[in-house]
Amino acid sequence: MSQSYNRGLIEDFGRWKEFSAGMWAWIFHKFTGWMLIGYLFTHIAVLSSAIAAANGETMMLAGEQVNAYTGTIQGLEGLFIVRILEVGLLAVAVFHILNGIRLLMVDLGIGLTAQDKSFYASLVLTGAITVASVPTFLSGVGL
Amino acid sequence: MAERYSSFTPGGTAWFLQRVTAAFLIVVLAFHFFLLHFVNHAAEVTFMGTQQRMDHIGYFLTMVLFLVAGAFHGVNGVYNALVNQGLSGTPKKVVLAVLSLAGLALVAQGTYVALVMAEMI
Amino acid sequence: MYEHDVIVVGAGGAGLRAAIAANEAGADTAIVSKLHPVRSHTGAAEGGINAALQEGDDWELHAYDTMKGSDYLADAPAVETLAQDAPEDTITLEHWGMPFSREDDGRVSQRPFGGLSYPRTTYAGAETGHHLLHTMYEQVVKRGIQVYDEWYVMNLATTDEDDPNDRQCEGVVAYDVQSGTVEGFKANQSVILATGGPGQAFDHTTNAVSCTGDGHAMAYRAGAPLEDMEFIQFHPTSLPSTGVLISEGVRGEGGILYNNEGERFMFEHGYANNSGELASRDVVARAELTEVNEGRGIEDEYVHLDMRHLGEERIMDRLENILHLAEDFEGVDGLIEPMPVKPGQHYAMGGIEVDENGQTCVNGLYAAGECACVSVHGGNRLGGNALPELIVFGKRAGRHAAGEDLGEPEIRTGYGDDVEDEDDTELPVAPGAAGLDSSDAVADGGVAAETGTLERAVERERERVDRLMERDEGVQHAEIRAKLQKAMTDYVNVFRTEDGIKKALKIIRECREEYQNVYVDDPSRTFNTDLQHTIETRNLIDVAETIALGALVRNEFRGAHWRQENQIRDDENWLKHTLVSWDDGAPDIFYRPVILEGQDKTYEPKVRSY
Amino acid sequence: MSTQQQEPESQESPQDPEMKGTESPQQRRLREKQEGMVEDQAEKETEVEGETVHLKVFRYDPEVADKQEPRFDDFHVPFEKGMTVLDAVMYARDEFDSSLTFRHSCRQAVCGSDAFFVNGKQRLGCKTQISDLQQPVRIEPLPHQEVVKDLVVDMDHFYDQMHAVEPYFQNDDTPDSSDLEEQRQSRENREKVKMSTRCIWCGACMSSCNIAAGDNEYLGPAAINKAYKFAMDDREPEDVKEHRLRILEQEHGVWRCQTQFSCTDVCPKDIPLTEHIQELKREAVKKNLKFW
Ligand SMILES: Cc1cc2nc3c(=O)[nH]c(=O)nc-3n(C[C@H](O)[C@H](O)[C@H](O)COP(=O)(O)OP(=O)(O)OC[C@H]3O[C@@H](n4cnc5c(N)ncnc54)[C@H](O)[C@@H]3O)c2cc1C
Ligand code: HEM
Ligand code: SF4
Ligand code: F3S
Ligand code: FES
Repeated sequence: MSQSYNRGLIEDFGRWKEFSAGMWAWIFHKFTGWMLIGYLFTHIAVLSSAIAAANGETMMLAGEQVNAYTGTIQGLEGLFIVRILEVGLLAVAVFHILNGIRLLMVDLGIGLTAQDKSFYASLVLTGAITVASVPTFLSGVGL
Repeated sequence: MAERYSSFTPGGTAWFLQRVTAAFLIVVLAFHFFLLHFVNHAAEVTFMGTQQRMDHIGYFLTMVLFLVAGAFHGVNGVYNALVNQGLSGTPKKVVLAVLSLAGLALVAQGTYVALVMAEMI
Repeated sequence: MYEHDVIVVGAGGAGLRAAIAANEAGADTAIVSKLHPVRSHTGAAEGGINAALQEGDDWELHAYDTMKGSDYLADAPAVETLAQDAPEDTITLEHWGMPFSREDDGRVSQRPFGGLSYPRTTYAGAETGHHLLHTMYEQVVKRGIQVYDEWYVMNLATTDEDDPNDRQCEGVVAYDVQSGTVEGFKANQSVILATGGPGQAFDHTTNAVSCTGDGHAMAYRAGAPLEDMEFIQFHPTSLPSTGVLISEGVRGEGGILYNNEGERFMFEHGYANNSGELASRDVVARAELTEVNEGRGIEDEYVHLDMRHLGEERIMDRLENILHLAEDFEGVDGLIEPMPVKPGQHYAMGGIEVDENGQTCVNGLYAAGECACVSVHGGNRLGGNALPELIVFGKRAGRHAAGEDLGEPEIRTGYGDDVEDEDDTELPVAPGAAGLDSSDAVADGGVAAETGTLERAVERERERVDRLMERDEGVQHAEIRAKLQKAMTDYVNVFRTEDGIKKALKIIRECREEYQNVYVDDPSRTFNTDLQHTIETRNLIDVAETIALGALVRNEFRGAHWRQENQIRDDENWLKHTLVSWDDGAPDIFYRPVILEGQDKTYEPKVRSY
Repeated sequence: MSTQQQEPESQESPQDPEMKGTESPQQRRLREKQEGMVEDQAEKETEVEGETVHLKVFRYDPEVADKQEPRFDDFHVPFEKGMTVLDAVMYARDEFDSSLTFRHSCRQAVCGSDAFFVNGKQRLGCKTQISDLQQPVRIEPLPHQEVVKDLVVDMDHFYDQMHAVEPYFQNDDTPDSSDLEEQRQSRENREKVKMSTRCIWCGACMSSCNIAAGDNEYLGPAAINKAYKFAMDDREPEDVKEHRLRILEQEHGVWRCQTQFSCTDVCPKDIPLTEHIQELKREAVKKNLKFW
C-alpha cells in the first residue's frame, strides 16, 4: 500500500546550488559570527598577558627587554601570518557588521524588497574595505 | 492544537537583546577597529599606551561594556544557531550551561584584565 | 467502514456551509471530498455575493431582479428564500472574519453587477470566492468537523425500490485516492451532495479540472431527476487560451468591450441599449459571438475588454488580481492594453432537483450548491447569485439534513401528479446505458434486506475498480473525454440547432460505447489519478447527455438557451422545467410547471431587456 | 491612457478575413513593439514556436517495480504559445503516459494544488510560462516533503502546521447577525491584512525554507502568515491578539525564522512573508516589553 519516499540528505544539503541570496547571507552570517566569537576568546586570552605585565614580568623582543604585554602583542604583530589573519578577521568582521546592519534593517521592516541587493552590496563592500585596508595592515611587518 | 506548543518558553527577550547588542556592537566595534588599527597601529601597541587609554574611565567602561555585549551576543548567537539546528532536550540544557559558563568566564577574565590595565588592581 | 449522522460530499462553499449548519444542529457531521477543501473551485469566484444589505435596497428588489434575470424559469419560493436569507447569511460570513472590502465608514462595500437594479454585490477584492472558501474552512477547523480529504466518492448507496420517491440513501462509497482502498461511509441521517459544477463537459470552460459533475451523475443514477440541464451559462469574458475568467467586476467598475473596429458594440450594434456591457451574461456572450461570426472579432476569435480608462489607482484597489490573471495566463498587461476575451462555459443553472430545504426526491439525499437546482437561476444566473445560493441553501440543507424543522417546502420533487410526461421529440440514437458498465447502482435486482445496501454498493464499486484496473487494453479515458468535450463545445454551445444537438447526442452515444472498453493504464493503487479521471469521464458522459437532451427538447429561446428553430421565448409552451431521470438505465424526460407565485405577489413574465 | 488604444486595431483590414487571419499575429507583435513592450519576450517566443519542450520529470511509485527507485523521465512536448508547466505535464500525461501523476485543479493559481520544484525553484505549474524557463525543464515534487508518487507529496504536515495556529476568527462579541449589523473595519486595516489573506496553501514557501526542513516543529511561513492575518485584523479583540502572539512566540514559532527570504521569493501570491514574520516578532517583543 501507500508508503512515501523520503529524499533524505539530498534535501538538506544537496540543493545548495539552488540557494537564493537570503540563504547565502544566512550561511555567511553564521560562519562569520562563529569566527568572531572564536576570536573574542582568543583575543581576551592574548590580552591576559597584561596581568603578567602588571606583575612586572618581562620578555625579550627583537633584542630588547620589554614587558610581557607589549612583547606578546608586538611579537604577534610582527608575524606575517598574524597580519594575514588580521586581514581575514577584518573581512569577517566587516561582513558580519554590514550584513548585521542589513539584518537589523530587516528586523525593523525596512527595505525588505531590496534584501537580495543589500546582501550583494554587503559582499562587495566587504571586499572593497578589505582590499583597501591591506596596506595599513601589512605596513611595517617584519618579514 | 496550539496546546502542543504550550510547554515551550517564549524566546523574545533573547532575540531582542541579540539585536540591541548588535546595534551597540556596530558602533563600538567600528570604533575599536579604527582606533587600534588605523589611529594606533596594532603593531605599536604597548602596555603603556593601553594603560593610558584605560585610565579614562569612559573608555574603560566602554570597553567593559563592549566585552559584555560581545560575549552575550556571540554566546547567545552560537546557542541560537545550535538550537536552530534541532538541539533539544538534555543536550540543549548542557550546551546552555556550558556556553553560559564560557561566556561568564570570558567576561570575568576580560574584566579582570581590563581592571589590571586600568591599574585599578 | 465509517459512520456519521450526516455525510457531506464536497467541500466547496456549499459543502462547507452545509457541514457547519449540520454540525451546529447537533449532528455528527463529516465531509468527504476528492480535493482538500481549500482546493475547491469556489475559490475561483471573483466577483461577489449578492445580498440586499444597504438602505434603499431590499430583498424584494433582489428577488425581482433574479426572477427577471432567470427569464421566468426560476421558482419564486426559492428565489424569495434566497433574497430573504442572503443578507443575514452574508453578515454571518463577516462575523466569521471574512475580509470583505470596506467603505470609508468601515462597512462592507457593495458594487453594481450585471442585471442588478441596485449595487448589492458584496465583495472581497476580486477574490471573493477565495475568501469565502477559506473563511468557511476556518470555521470547519474551529468546530472540529471531520474532513476526509482526497477521498473520491464513487457512488451512493441507495435502496432499490421501483419508485425513486420511496428510495432511501444510506451512505456513499468512496475510495481513498492516496491508498486506493474503497470504503463505505454510512450516513445515519442523510447524505448531502455538494460536488459543484459539470464544466468539464465542455472544452473551453472557466471551471476547474475537478468540476466533473460527479454529484449530478450519482444522484441521477440513484433516481433523483436532473432539472433544467440545458441551461448552461457561458461567461462573456474568459481568456481565450485557458478559459481563465475575467470577472464581471471589470465591467461592473466600468470596463468596456470593443470589437476589432474599435466599436463599443454593445451599444453601437444595439445588443443592449440601456445596460451595454452590464447586460446579463447570455446577452453579452451572444453579442460577442455574433461579432466574431460577423467578422468583427479579433483574430477571428475574441473581442477586447478594456479597463485602462479606470485609472491605475482604481484598478489596483479593486481589480488588482485581474491584472495578474491577464499577465500570467495570457501575457497581457491590463494597464496598458485591452484584454482579449471570449465566451466560455461557466456555470450550470440546472442540476439535481431539490426543494427549498435542499432535499431530493430520494429520502435522505440532499444536494446544495452548483450541483443542485432549487431553481433560483432558472434560465440564466445573475452574476453574484451563486455564492449566496451556496450559503443560503447550503445552510438550509445542512440544518434540514440534521433533522431541523424548516417547514413544508412549496417546491415539489420527483415524479408526481404535477408533472407533464409526454414528449414527441425524436431522438437520433437511444440514449442511456450501453451494456454492462453503465447499468447501475440501484436496480441490481437484489433484495435490499439481505445484506446492507451500503455493503453491496461497496462490493460493486470494488469490482468496478478491479475491472477497470485489470483490463490492459482498450481506449483511454482522455480520448473519450476530449471527444465528448469537443462535441459539446461544437454543438451544444451558445448557439444551438436541432441538427447540431442531434450530432452531439450521436457522439455521446459513441462515447458511451467506447467507454465499454475503457482501461486504466496506471497499474498502481497509489494516487491513481488515471483511475479517478476514468470514473469521472463516465459521469461526464451521463451529464453531457442530459444537457444535450434538455437542449434538444426545449425548442425555444429562453435565458442562456438559444435555439435557432424558435428564437423567441415561448411562454405558452415552455414555462416549465425540464426534468431528466435515469429510469432503469434510460433517460426519461418529463416537465414540471414553474412556480411564479411568490409570498405575496406573482411574477408576471416580462420581456427581458437591458 | 485611453488615447493609445485604437489606431493599431483600425490598421487591420477587417473586410478580408483571410488577410486578417494571416496578418494579425504579426500586427499584434508590431503593436506590442510600438507600445514598447515585451519585445524580448516576443523574440523568445518565435524562437521556440513550432519546437518541442524537453521535460525531465521525477517519477516514483512505491508499487511499480521500475519506479520504486526514483528516476527522471524525459518527455518532448510540442510547444504552444502561452504554454504553462502544468499544460506541458498535462499534455505529457494525456498523450504519452497516463500514469504520470500530479495534483492540479483550477488551472488559474487559486487552488494551490500544483506547486512543483521546477528548475530548482518552487513554482506553481499553472502559473509558470514554459517560455520563461531554460530547457530541459526539470520538474520535481516539492523538496522537504515526502513523495507519495511522482509529483505528489504528502501535505499532511503542512496542513497540521496551518491548523496549529488556531486559524479561525475569534471574537465572542460580534453584533447580532439578524440585525444585519456588521463589524466595522477601516480600509487601512483591511489593506494591512490584504496580502496575508491571499495564501492558497500551496506549500511552496514551507518547502523552500531551510529552517522548516531542519525543524519539523517550526510552524513555517504559511502558518505564521495565516496567524498574521488574524493578529493584525482589528476586528479581533486585544486579548485574542495577545493569545495569538503567545502561540507565535513559542520556541518553534516566529523566532525560528532566520530571515532567509526564500519563502518570500517563491510565494506565487507575492505575499511578503518575511515581512509579516518580522512584524510579528516585533509585536511579540513589544508585548513582552510592556511587562518589564
Ligand atoms: C471562475 C468562476 C468565477 C465565479 N464567480 C462568481 C461570482 O463572482 N459570484 C458568484 O456568485 N458565483 C461565481 N461563480 C460561481 C460559483 O463560484 C460556483 O457556482 C460555486 O462556487 C460552486 O460551489 P460548490 O460548493 O457548489 O462547488 P465547488 O466549489 O466546485 O466544490 C465542489 C466540491 O465537491 C468535491 N467533489 C466533487 N466531486 C466529488 C466526488 N466525486 N467525491 C468527493 N468530492 C467531490 C470537490 O472536491 C469540491 O470540494 C464563479 C464560478 C467560476 C468558475
Ligand atoms: C559589530 C556589529 C555586529 C552586528 C551588527 C551583529 C549582528 C548580528 C545579528 C543581527 C545576528 C543575528 C543573526 C540571526 O539571528 O539571524 C548576529 C549573530 C551572531 N553574531 Fe553578531 N553582530 C555583530 C558583532 C558580533 C561580534 C563582535 C561577534 C563575536 C563576538 C558576533 C558573533 C555573532 C554570532 C556567533 C552570531 C550567531 C551566528 C549564527 O546564527 O550562527 N557578532 N550578529
Ligand atoms: S504563503 Fe504563498 S507560498 Fe506559502 S502556501 Fe501560501 S501561497 Fe503558497
Ligand atoms: S524561508 Fe524560512 S527562515 Fe524565515 S524568511 Fe522564510 S521562514
Ligand atoms: S492548478 Fe490550481 S493553483 Fe495551479
